[in-house]
Amino acid sequence: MDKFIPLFVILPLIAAFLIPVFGRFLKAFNKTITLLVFLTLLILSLFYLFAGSQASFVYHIGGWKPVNGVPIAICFLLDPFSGFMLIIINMMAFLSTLYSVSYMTRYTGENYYYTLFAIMVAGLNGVVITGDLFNLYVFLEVTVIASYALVAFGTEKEELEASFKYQVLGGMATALILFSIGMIYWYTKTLNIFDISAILKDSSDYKLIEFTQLMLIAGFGLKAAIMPFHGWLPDAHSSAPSPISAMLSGVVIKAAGLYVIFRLFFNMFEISYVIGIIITVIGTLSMVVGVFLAIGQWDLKRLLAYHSISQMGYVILGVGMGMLILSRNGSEALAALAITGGLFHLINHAVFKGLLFLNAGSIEYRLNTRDLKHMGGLSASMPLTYSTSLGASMAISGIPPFNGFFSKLIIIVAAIQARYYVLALLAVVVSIITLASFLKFQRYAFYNTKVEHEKKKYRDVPFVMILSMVIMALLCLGLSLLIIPDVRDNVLQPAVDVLMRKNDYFINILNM
Amino acid sequence: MEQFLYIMLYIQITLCFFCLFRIIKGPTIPDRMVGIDIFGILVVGICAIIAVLTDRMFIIDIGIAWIILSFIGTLTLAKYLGGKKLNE
Amino acid sequence: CGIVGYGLVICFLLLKAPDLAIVQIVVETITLVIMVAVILDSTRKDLKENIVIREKGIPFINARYVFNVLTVVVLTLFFLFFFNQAIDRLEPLGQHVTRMATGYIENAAEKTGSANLVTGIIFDFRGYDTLGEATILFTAVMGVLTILRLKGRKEQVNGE
Amino acid sequence: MSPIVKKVTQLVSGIIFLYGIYIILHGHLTPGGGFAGGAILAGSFILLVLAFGSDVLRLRTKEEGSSLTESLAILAFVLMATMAMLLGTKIFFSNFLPKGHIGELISAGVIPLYNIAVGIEVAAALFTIFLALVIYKEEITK
Amino acid sequence: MNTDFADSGINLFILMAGLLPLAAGLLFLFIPDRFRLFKGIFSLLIATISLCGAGLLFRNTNLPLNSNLLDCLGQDHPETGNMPGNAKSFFSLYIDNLAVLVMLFISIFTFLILIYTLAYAHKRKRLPQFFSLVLLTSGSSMLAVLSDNMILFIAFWGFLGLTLYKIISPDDEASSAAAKKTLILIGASDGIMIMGMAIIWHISGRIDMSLMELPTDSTLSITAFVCLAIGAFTKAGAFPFHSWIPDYTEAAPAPASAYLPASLDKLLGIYFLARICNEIFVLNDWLRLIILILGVTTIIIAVMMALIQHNYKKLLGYHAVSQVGYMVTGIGLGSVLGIAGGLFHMVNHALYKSGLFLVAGSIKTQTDQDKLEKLGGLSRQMPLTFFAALVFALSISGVPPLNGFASKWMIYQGIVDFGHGESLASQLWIVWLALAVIGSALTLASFIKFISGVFLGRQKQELKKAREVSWLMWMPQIILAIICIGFGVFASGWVIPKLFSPVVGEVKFIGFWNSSLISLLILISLILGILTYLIFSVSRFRADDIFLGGETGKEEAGFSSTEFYETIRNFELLKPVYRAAEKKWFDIYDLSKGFVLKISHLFSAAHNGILSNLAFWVLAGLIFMFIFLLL
Amino acid sequence: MRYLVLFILCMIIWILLTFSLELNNIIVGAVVSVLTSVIFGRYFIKNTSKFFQPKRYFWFIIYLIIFLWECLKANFDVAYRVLHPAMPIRPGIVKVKLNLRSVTARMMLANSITMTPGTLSVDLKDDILYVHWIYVSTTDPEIYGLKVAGRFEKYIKRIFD
Amino acid sequence: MQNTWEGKNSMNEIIFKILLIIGILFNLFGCIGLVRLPDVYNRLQSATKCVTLGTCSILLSLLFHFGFTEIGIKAIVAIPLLFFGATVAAHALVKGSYLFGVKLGDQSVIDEYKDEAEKSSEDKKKMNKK
Amino acid sequence: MIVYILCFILFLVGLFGILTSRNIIKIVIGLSFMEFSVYLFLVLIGYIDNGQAPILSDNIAAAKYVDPLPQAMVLTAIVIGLATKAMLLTMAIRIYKKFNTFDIRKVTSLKG
Ligand code: NA
Ligand code: NA
Repeated sequence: MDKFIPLFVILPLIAAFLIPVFGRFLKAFNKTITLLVFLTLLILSLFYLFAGSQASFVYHIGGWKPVNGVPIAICFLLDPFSGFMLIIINMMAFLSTLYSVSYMTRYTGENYYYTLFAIMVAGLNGVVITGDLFNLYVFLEVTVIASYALVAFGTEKEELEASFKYQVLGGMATALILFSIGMIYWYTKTLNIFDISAILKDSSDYKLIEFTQLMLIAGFGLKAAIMPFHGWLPDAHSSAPSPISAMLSGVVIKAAGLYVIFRLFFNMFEISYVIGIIITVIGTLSMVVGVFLAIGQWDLKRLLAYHSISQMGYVILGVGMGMLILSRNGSEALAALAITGGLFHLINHAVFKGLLFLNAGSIEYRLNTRDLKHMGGLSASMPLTYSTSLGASMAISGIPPFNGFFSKLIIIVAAIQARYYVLALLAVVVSIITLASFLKFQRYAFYNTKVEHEKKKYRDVPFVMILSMVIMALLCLGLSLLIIPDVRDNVLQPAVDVLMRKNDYFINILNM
Repeated sequence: MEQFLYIMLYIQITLCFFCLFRIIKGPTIPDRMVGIDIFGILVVGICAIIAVLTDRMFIIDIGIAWIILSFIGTLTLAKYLGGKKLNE
Repeated sequence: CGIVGYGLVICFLLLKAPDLAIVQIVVETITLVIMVAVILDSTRKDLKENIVIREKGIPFINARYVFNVLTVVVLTLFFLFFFNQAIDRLEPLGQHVTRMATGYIENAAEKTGSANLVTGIIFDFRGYDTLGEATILFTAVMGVLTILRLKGRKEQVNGE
Repeated sequence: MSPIVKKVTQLVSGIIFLYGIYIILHGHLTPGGGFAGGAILAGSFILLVLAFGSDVLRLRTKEEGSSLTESLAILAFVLMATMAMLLGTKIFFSNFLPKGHIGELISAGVIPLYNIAVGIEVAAALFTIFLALVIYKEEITK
Repeated sequence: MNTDFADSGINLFILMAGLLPLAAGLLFLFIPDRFRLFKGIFSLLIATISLCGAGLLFRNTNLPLNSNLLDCLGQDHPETGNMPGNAKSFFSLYIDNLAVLVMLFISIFTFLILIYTLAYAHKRKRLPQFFSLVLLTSGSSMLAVLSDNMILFIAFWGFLGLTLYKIISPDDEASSAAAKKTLILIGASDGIMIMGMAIIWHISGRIDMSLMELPTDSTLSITAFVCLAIGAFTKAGAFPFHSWIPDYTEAAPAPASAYLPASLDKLLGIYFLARICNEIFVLNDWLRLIILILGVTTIIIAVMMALIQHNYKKLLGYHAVSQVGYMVTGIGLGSVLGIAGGLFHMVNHALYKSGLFLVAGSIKTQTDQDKLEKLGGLSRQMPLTFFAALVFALSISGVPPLNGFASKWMIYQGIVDFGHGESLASQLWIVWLALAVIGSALTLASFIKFISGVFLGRQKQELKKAREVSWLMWMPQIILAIICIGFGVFASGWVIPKLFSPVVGEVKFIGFWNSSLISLLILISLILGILTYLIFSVSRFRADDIFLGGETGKEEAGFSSTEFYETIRNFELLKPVYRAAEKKWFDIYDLSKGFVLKISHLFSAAHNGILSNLAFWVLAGLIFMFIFLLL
Repeated sequence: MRYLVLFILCMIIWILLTFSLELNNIIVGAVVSVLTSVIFGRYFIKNTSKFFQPKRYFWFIIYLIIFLWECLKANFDVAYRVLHPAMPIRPGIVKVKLNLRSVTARMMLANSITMTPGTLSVDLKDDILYVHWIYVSTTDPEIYGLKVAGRFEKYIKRIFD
Repeated sequence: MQNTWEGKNSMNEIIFKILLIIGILFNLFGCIGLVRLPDVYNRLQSATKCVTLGTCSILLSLLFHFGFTEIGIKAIVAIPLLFFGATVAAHALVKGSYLFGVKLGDQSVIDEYKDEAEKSSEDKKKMNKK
Repeated sequence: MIVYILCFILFLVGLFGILTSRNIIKIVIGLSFMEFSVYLFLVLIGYIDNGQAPILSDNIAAAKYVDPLPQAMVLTAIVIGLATKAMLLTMAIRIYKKFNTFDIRKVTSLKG
C-alpha cells in the first residue's frame, strides 16, 4: 500500500529529466509523458483517497527506521490531509497540462515548459507528502524555483519584472523559513515533524516557540501570499502563461503556503490562542483588502490574481477560526465545521480559480489582450469559454448551485456559530464585492459589444483547451456535492480530523 | 606551540580585515577585486595553519580548491573588465 | 557579496565544517563569475560614469538619511530584543547536544561506510534531500535557459 | 586574453579537471564531493572558454551538449536512487552495494556513485549556466 | 416524516411540479439554440405537466407535511449529518398551503409566459436559452418554496438570481449594466440572507425552518430578521433595495420582465416576507413600524419616479416597485386580513404586471419603440392588446370591480383594523392609509398616461404598419386579463375562501361602515388620480383628443406625454428630489459602488510596483505580529 | 604526444594528491588520468618535446634559486616602500623588448617579472612586454629593460626557449 | 586527541616556525601595501607579490612540519598552483583594469602602454563597424 | 549567545539591504546576506566546543564530532542558494536589457 508513495515525486522528476533528452528528437514527447505521468498520479491519489481515507501511511526513505525512538532519516507521510492535497495538485496539474497542449504552441521552448512544469508538480507533491521539516523546505524550493522560471516564461518586460519580484520576496521567505527551521532544530534537535511535535508538547519555552511561529508565518505567508506578504502575487500570477497562473493560484500558494501553515500550526506546534488570532486576522485582512484591490482592476488576470488573495483569506479565516475555537476549548464539532469550511473552500478555489485563469488564457489566446476594456461581445463567438467562465465566476462569487457557495456558506455559518459576527459580516461583504467584480469581468469580456473587436469574428479555442475547461466547470458543479453529509464525511472529514486530532494520527508514526 | 599557532592564525585573520577595508572602500571595481583576490590567498594560509592545528589532512584540499577557484574568478573579472567579448 | 561569502568560509573552517567551507568557496566563486561575466560587462558604461561621480564626492548626510538610519537601528533593536528573549533558554554556543545525529555517528561505518559523515548524511540518510537539491540545480539551469530565450513567443499568433 | 593567460590555461586546465575528479572521488573520505568537485570541473571548462573563446570546445550547438549531459547525470542519480526499489528491497534511496572498509577509496556502497552523478550534473549545470549567460549576452548585443 | 405522505402520491406531484422542470431545463441548456422551436414546445409540455402537478398538489394538501427530496427520487433517507444543530437531513421539504399556493401561481405564470414566448422568441432572435432558463427558474422557485432545510432553501433561492441574470441576455451596454446591477443586488441580498439564516441556526440550533417561532427580543434575532427581510425586500423589489427593477425592465426583453421581476420574484419575495414575518419570527412593534414605513415609502417613491418616465418599460418597472409597497404594508400589518390582502395583492400584481409587461413586449415587437412620445393611437391596430392593457391598467390603479381593487381594498381594511391596536404603528394608521391612497391615485394618473400615450392620442405616421400580435402572444394577455376580471369579481365569493383562507385562516371582512369608507377612499383616489393627470397636462391638450382616439388632434397632442413628465419634474417642491434621484443619490447600488471603488483606488495607489515597498510590507507584517505578541 | 605528457603529469599529480600506492588507487588514478588527457589533451601545450630534455630541468632548478633570491630582495624593497611613512614610489608602465622566441618562455618571464615584487607585467604583444613598475628609477629604455627583465632572461632562454 | 607536533622540537620544527613567521610577515607587508598604496596597479604590486610569496612560504613550512606525508605533499602541490594562479590573475587583472579605464595614479611617471591600449580599442571599434 | 545575536544582525543587515537598496544587484546581495546568516546560524547550532570536523578518524571519540546534520542541511541550502542566485542574476541582466536600468524604482511596469 505505501510502496507507491515515492512515485509522487519520482515520476514527475523522471519525466522532467527525460524531456530534455528525448524532447529534441521526438516532437510530442514532452506533452505525452507529462500528461501520462500526471494522469497516473491523479489515479494514484484517488486510489489512496478511496482505499484508505481513514488511514495514514508512513514510508521510511532508505529503510532507516527510528533509532531509540528518534527518527534519523526522512520519512514520507501520506495521511488524509496530504492525500486531499495530492488530489488537488495532480488534478489541477493534469488539467492544466491538457490545456497547455494547445495553449503553449504559441510560445517557444516548449520542452523547457514541460520540464519545469513537471518539476514544479514534483516539488508540490514532495512538500505535501514529506514528514521532515528540512525536506519540506527543499521541496518548497524545488517548487518555487520552477515557478520563478515559469512566471518569466514569456521573457517580456512585465514577465521578467514579475518574476524578479517574486524571486526576491521568495528569497526572503526562504531565509525566514530556514532560520525558523534552525531555531526548531536548535530547540528540539530533530527535524521530523512528529518528533518535534512530541517534544514541543511538554515544552514551556513560549517565547522561543512564538518567535519561531511568527517567523514561520511570515515565511510561509510569503509563499501563500497572505495579506501583508502578498506583494508578489498579483504581478506573478498575472504575468505567467495562463496554465501556470492556474497552477500558481490554484495549487502552489495552497500546497506551498497554506498546507504547510496548517500542517505545522495544527500538527507540529501546540494550538495556541495568540497564533489563532494572528492567523485569523491575517486571513480576514487578505480577504477584505484583496477584494478591494481586485475590483478596481482592468487587467483581467490581475483581477483574478487579487481574488486569489481574497479567496485564500476565506480559507485562512475558516481554518483560523477552527484554531481559535480549539484553543479556547470550544466545541469540537464547531471547530471541525470551521475547518471543513476552510478546506472545502481550498479545493473549490483550486478548481474555479484554475478555470478562471484558463478562461483568461483562452481570451488572451484569441484576442492577445488582457485588458477588459478591449474585450467585449465574446459570449457569441466563444460560447464555451463564456459558459465555463460564467460557471467559474458564479462559483467564486458564491452563487448556488456552484461549489463556492457552499464553502462560503459553511465558513459564514461557522463564524456565526462561534460568535465571530464581524468576521461573518466581512465574509458576506467580501463575497458581494467578489460578485460585483466578476460581473464586471463577465460584462466587459463577454457582453458589451460596443468595442472595435465586434466586427471580427473570433472562433472558440482549440478542443483540448475547451476540454480541460469543461471538465473544470463540471467539477465546479460536482464539488457542490461535498456539502452533502455523506460525501463530506468521506472526503473532507478525514482531512479535518488530521488537523483536529494529531495524536490519533501520529502516535504510531515513530513506531512504524 | 599551540598558542604560537593560534597567534599566527589570528594575525592572518586580522590581515583579512585589511582586505575587507579595501573591498569596502574601493573605489573602483578592480580595487575591490584585488581585495578579494588577496583575501583568497590569505585564506589559503589560514587553511594551512588550521591544518597544522587540527592535524587533519583534508583541510589543505580546501586551500587548493580555493587557489583554483580564485584564479578562475579573477580571470573572469579581468576578462570582462577589459570589455572583451568571449571570443576575443 | 563575495567578501561575506568568503568570510563565511573562514567561519566554517573555524567551526569545523570543512565540507561547507569547500562548497561555499566554490559557490561563492561561481556566483562571482556569473555576476562578473554578466552584470559587470553589461553595465560597464554605468560603472565608468559611477567612478566619475564618486570622485566628485558623496552627497553629505541629510535629515532623511538620519531618519532612515534611526528607523533601521530601532527596528534592529526591536528584533534583537525578541530574538534575545527567544534564545534565552537555549544552550549556548558549543554546548550542543547531538540527538538526531547520534544515530549517524554511532556505527556510521556499518551504516553508510562513508568516512565523511556529512557525505554519508547527504547521500544516504538524507539522500532524498540531495535529490531535491540536484533537482533544484537542474531547475535553475532550465530556468536560466528559459529566461534567456531571446523570443518568448512565436511570431505567428493564433488569434486572428 | 593575453598569451600569458592562454599559456597558463593550457598548462593548468587539465590539472584543475583532475583535481575536480579527485575531490569528487574522495567525497566520502574528505571534504567536498560531488558538488564541490563538480564545480571545479565546471571551472576548468570555464577557464578554457574564457581564455580561448567558445570555439575551443566546438560549441556550435551552444549549450546543448552540457545541458544534455546534465539531464543524463541527474537521470542516473534518480535511477540509482530508484534502483533499490526495483531490485527487491523496495526501498527508495537504499544503499544496496557492499559498504567496504571505511576510509578506502572504494567503499561506502553507492555513495561514490551518487557523488559521481552529482559531480557530473553540477559541472554540466554550472557550465551551462555560464555559457548560456555569455552566449545570450553576445547574441543580444548583435 | 408523515407516512401517509408517500401514499397520497404527493411525491409524484413534487416530482412533476419542481424537479421535472429543473431537470429539463438543465438538459435543454446543452441543446443548441438552433432547435428553439423544439425546445419551446417541449418546455410548454413540461410546464403543463408542472402546472398539473402543482394543481394536484394544491388539491391534495390540506395539512403541513414534512418530506424529503430524496424520497421523490426513490432513494433512502440519508444518515444524520454531523453538522451542528439538529440537522436531520439535508433534503427535507416542508409543504403547507402557502407554499402550494405560491407553487400554483408559479406554474401558471410559467405556462403563460412560455406560450407568449413561443411567438415572441420567433420574432426576436436574441433570447438564448430562454426556455431552459424559464424551466430552471420555475423548478428551482418551486423547490425553494418547498425547502425546509435552510441550506437547501438558500441554494435554490440563490440560483434564481443567476437565472434572473442570465435571462436578460445582455448583449448591449445598457442591458449588460442592468444585468450586472441586478445580480449584484440580488446576490448581495442572498449573502445577507445567509448570515440571517446562520444567526437563526445559531440561536435556535435548528437548520429547518418549519415550526420555528423566534421572538424578536434580542439583538441577534432582530439582526437575523433584518437580514432575511433584506433578502425578501430585494427579491420583491421594495424600497430601498428596489433599484434593480426599473433598470432590469428597461433593458430586458418583455417576457423576461413579465416572468421574473413582475411575477415570480414578487411571489417569492412576498412569500418569504410572509414566512419570516408571521411564521419564523414573532415580530415586535418596532419592526412592524419599520416595515410599514418601508411599505408606504416604497409606494410613494416608486410611483413618483414612475410618473416622470419616458420609457414605458421603465415606467412599468417603477410600478412593479410601487405595488410591492402595498404587499409589504399588508404583510406588515400582521393581521389575517392584512396578510390575506398582501398575498392577494401579490398574486394580483403578478397577474396584471406580467400582463402589462407582455403588453409592453407586444408593443415593442410591433413598433420597436421604447419611448412613450414615439407611440400613440395603437388601439385600432391592436385592439386585443389594448383591451388587455386597459384591464391591467385599471386593475393596477385599483378601479373596481377588478382584482387590484379587491386586494387594495383588503389592505385598506386591514390598515383600518390595525388602527385599533395600542402600538405606535397602530396609532399612525391614518398615515399609512393616506399614503396608500395617494399612491393609488398617482398610479392611476400614470397609467392614464400610459394608456393614452400608447393606445390613444394621435397616431404616428411611422406606426401605421403596426399590426395585432399573433394569437400565441395575445392569448396569454387575454387570459391574464380575464383572470384579473374574474379575481376581481369573485374576490369575496370564491378567490379568498378557496385560495387564501387555507393559507391564512378564515378572513373576516370588517363591518359595513368600513366598507363604505373604503369605497369612499377608492373614489377619492380615482378623482385624485384624474385630477393629478389633468393638472399637469391640461395646458397643452384637450382631453377629448386623448379619450376619443385623436384623429383630429393637433400636432402637439403627440408630445403631450412629454409635457406631462416635464411639468411634474419642474414642480418646485419635487425638483431637487428628482435631480438627486437622477444623480442616483437614492440608489443603494450606486452609493456602495462609489464607496467600494474609492477604497479600491486607495489600496491600488499603495501598490506602486516598487519592490522595496513590497518587502517593507513583509517587515511591517512581522513587526505588527511581534507587537501583538507583546500585548 | 601531448596526450601522453598530460597523462603522465596527471598520474604524478594524482599519486601526489592521494599519496598512496595501493592498486585500487593507481587503477583509479590511471582511469582518471586517461579521462583527463583525452578531454584536455587537445588543449595542452603543443610543443612537448622540451619535457624530455633533462638539461632544462637542471637550469630550472638554478633559475628557481635565483628567482627566489631576487624575490626576497625585491620583497623587502617593496616592504620598505610600503612601510616608509612617505611612500617613496615612482610608478609607471614601461615597455620592454624581449629576446625570447617561444611563447612559453615569454610567459615564464612575464610571470617571473610579475612575481618579483615591484614589477608587474601588464601585457605581452609579440616580443614586447609592458611592465608596471613601482619605482621607475630611470627613463632610459635600455637600462630599465635590463633591470626589469634581464635578471631572468638568460635562464629562461635556456629552460623554455 | 594527540597532535603529531606535541613533544617534537627538531630542526624541522624550527624551520617550520621560521618559514611560518616569514610567510605571515610577507602577508602583513602585502596587506599594508594593499591599504596604503594609491592606485590599483600599485596595490596589485604589493598584494600579489608579498601575499603570494608569504602564502607559499607558509605552505612550504607544512612540508617541514609534516614531512613527506599526504598533507605535506599536498602543500607542495599547491605551491606551483598558487604561484601560477596568483601571477596570472594579477597580470590579467592589471590589464583588465587598464582597459576598463582605471587611470594610473597621480604619482605615475611614465605610461608607455597608452598607445597600445588605444590602438587595440580602435581595432575593436573597427571590428564592430564591420 | 552573542555570536547568535551577531548572526541575527547579519540577517537583519540583509533584510535592510533588500529594503533600502535601489540597485537590483545590491538587493541580490542583501538576499545572499540573509542566506549567509542562516547558514552560519545552522552551523553554529551544531558546533561543539573542541569538537572535530565530522570526518571519521580512528583516534577521535564519537562524542567529539560536531553535529554533522546542520552541516548537511547547510550544504543543501548553499546549493539551493546558488540556484536561486543564478536565476536572480539572469533575471537581473534581462531586466537590465529591457528596462535599461538596475534601479528597482524604475522597474515598475506592473502596479495597481
Ligand atoms: Na455583466
Ligand atoms: Na415555519
